[in-house]
Amino acid sequence: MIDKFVRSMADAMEGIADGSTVLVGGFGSVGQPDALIDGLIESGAKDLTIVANNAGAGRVGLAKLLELRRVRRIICSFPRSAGSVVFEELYANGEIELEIVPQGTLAERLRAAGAGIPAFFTPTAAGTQLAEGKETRVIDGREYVLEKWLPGDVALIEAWQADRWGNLTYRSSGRNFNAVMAMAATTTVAQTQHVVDLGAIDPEAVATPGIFTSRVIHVPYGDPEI
Amino acid sequence: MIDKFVRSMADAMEGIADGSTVLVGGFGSVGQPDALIDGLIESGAKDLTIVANNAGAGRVGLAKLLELRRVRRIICSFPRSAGSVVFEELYANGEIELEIVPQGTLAERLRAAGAGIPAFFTPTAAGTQLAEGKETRVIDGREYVLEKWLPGDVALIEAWQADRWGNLTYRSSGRNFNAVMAMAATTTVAQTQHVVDLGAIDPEAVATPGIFTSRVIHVPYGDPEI
Amino acid sequence: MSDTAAAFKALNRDEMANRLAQDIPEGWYVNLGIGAPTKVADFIPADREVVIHSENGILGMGPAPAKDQVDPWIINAGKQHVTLKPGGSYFDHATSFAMIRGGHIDLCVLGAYEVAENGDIANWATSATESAPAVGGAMDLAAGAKRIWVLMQHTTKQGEARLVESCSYPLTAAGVVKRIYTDLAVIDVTEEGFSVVEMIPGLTREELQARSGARLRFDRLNTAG
Amino acid sequence: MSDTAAAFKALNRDEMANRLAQDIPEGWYVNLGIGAPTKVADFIPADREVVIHSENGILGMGPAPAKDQVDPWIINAGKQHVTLKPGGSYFDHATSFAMIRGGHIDLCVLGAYEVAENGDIANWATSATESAPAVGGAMDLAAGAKRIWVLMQHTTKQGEARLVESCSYPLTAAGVVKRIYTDLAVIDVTEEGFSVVEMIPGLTREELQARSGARLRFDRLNTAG
Repeated sequence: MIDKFVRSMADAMEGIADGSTVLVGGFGSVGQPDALIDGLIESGAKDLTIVANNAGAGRVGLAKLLELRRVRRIICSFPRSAGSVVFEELYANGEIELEIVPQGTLAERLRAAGAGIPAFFTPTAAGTQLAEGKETRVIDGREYVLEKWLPGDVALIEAWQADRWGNLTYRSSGRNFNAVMAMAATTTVAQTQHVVDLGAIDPEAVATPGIFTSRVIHVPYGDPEI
Repeated sequence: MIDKFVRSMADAMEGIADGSTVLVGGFGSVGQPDALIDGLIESGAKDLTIVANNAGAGRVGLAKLLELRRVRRIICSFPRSAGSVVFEELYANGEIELEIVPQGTLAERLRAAGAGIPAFFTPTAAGTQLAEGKETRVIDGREYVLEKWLPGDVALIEAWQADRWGNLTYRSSGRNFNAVMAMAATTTVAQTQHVVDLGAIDPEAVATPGIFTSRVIHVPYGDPEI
Repeated sequence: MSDTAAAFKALNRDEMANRLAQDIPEGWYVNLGIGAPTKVADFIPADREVVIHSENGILGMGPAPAKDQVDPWIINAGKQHVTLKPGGSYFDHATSFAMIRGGHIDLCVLGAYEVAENGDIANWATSATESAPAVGGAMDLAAGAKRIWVLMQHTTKQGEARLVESCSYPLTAAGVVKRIYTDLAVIDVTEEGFSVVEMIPGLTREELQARSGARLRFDRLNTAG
Repeated sequence: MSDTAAAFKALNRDEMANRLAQDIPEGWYVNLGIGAPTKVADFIPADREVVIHSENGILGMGPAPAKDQVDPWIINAGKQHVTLKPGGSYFDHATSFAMIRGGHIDLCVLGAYEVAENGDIANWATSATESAPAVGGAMDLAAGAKRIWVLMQHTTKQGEARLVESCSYPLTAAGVVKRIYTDLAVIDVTEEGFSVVEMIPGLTREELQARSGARLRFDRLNTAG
């Protein structure tokens, strides 16, 4: 019987090696897999590349992972936000590498990794400093930038419902990067608010089919902070 | 008030010019927008490029459109199927141009058109005759083929439910190319089995958000042929 | 530049947002940038259906909820709590930016540091060497939406021009801005450069030109209103 | 080549499908090509959960329904009526081929005209100038799945070899086949070429080699079974 549920956080984190590229879902605090991020901290994995829209806030979660010097490089669209104090300190001191990627390009590079597309042309950032050093091409009179896929070794995501095949739903704006990152990693680990029986999710409303999910852990995490 | 419903087939077909590229949804008979294809025939539009997975069967629908010599060129993955007699006659006589595209590349080229990606690299068809004359590139040791987007002037698709904003659902395997083509055309016309009130479709289960839909016509078309 | 006894009263932020909102026709799909542009939603006439898009996977966004009605799962791109209208839908980030980059968004309203007379926009970083710049979805929106309108103060607090011949700040996108709404005027970006279509009452052409860093044309100025 | 008084009995199509099915472990995501490969689903042991994928947007496909239970909306890639298991899901063609091309499908079973000793497969067109060739999803599957197993007769009806040094028919994909199940044997495609791992009872190595168009290795032959 296929059963992707794991019973402990240690099992959820199994095999995350030093040097891994870890995709972390969420947008702001909605859909952010807090328990899995804490699990990653607990696992001790270091020298990580983190891919996330933001670079953490306060001194917990992603910010704590950064503060513990576990992250060598962060790839994100909006590192500087309210409370991103840890990131800003590390960056100012040259203790973390930063790759800024426009939000849509970030999403598309992840989707491309999931879809077996190693590179694509995009109009985003053409003619700007974020295209410097990148291959460009004029197609039908417009300039485009060549962007590469962005595969992860591990994706940490937050779901709303999950069944034992790893079929997932999300809640409202919690789908965001979670559904995209689920496709893009070798190992995708989901924390889910609810566990449901196989067949309980409408086949038309499965947001992430189980083929993209490696492991699921039940974490009744409650609502995002208001 | 936004209301994308049109009341007549003539309104649904308005503005489809000679020489248009028309995307036609469906896979086999499931999700094939038969009423809209008949509407296209009735409209008299000619010199068309048709993009569809198949090239029609029997002498009705797409096959009839071909038989009436309205189609200059067809882009599809599987033209030769049970009953594709009209296509095969025209092709043998040199009366229709054919561009064969692997099914996944076809889907991805359409998605790319919808997503503003003018070109992408794919492993599909590398080293085969379908890659002849195309730009290729070795990325991380593997050969890929550069494929261009495939935008349509018009998409004809079949939905299961629709509301006045043009939000759509599909039924079972009827989603297929319909949801992809809906994104890829300047004008997307849907025939829907059911009309529902705004808000009746679960916001988590909208398969095609209304932003991709231009016009909807209510056609209680029944079930696909068994 | 100082304004002694000015005969005009610049629009405040609400008035600017209101002015822009009047020009959005029914049925448009609209993305409103973080900050001042977000306010535009509050001023779209109630009898006009406009569908608001948010980068983080929402179409059909509604206004902010009452404090005791907050659904913590529904936030906009600025991370403020919002609501979903009937007919709204949720989707993932790749689909959301497919809508943007694929040209399906009729209008995106952005704030800006500078707009150049060729339509270049600079709104994401104030210098090329800035520490930890943050771009978010600005470049995708600027490059992808069918039309970009900018909503910004006509000058900086220090009185420096924001309408310029060529941007001094790092570009967000080249040649994309179609129209600018400021506290002083509505200006189209045309092939011939900036073309003023509307000015606030009491302001003279000379005063507006003096507050602008590139030549303004007035041949399309609407003097009826 | 004629077989007089052969001491072996070649597998029929059901037996071939059954043989292959035994090697699919629980939990794999599997796409079964049109034709003979489709039959593999019928022989997967009942206590083993395997998730079947269909290109037209189905994951978790179940067996054909009883005649009076047909849902006309659920068809497989071969346009036959099928069912959906609990846990199954529907999605669009772009997502379906993202699963394929993105390497998420553990196994794809394809039919073939020819397989070469370097893993090249030819299964979509019988000549380069064929009128109206039809490729369908074959090239995506061949290039994208984690592993390709071929299920085919060992020779053509005319007795010509299908295991060859180099394909004479147009390629579907280069160097992708990992294993071949025929009516006579199970053959791995290795860096050293074809390596026989299993043969039907009564067949000699010489007989199998005689029916093959490239050199077979037997050093990994499982003689226990």
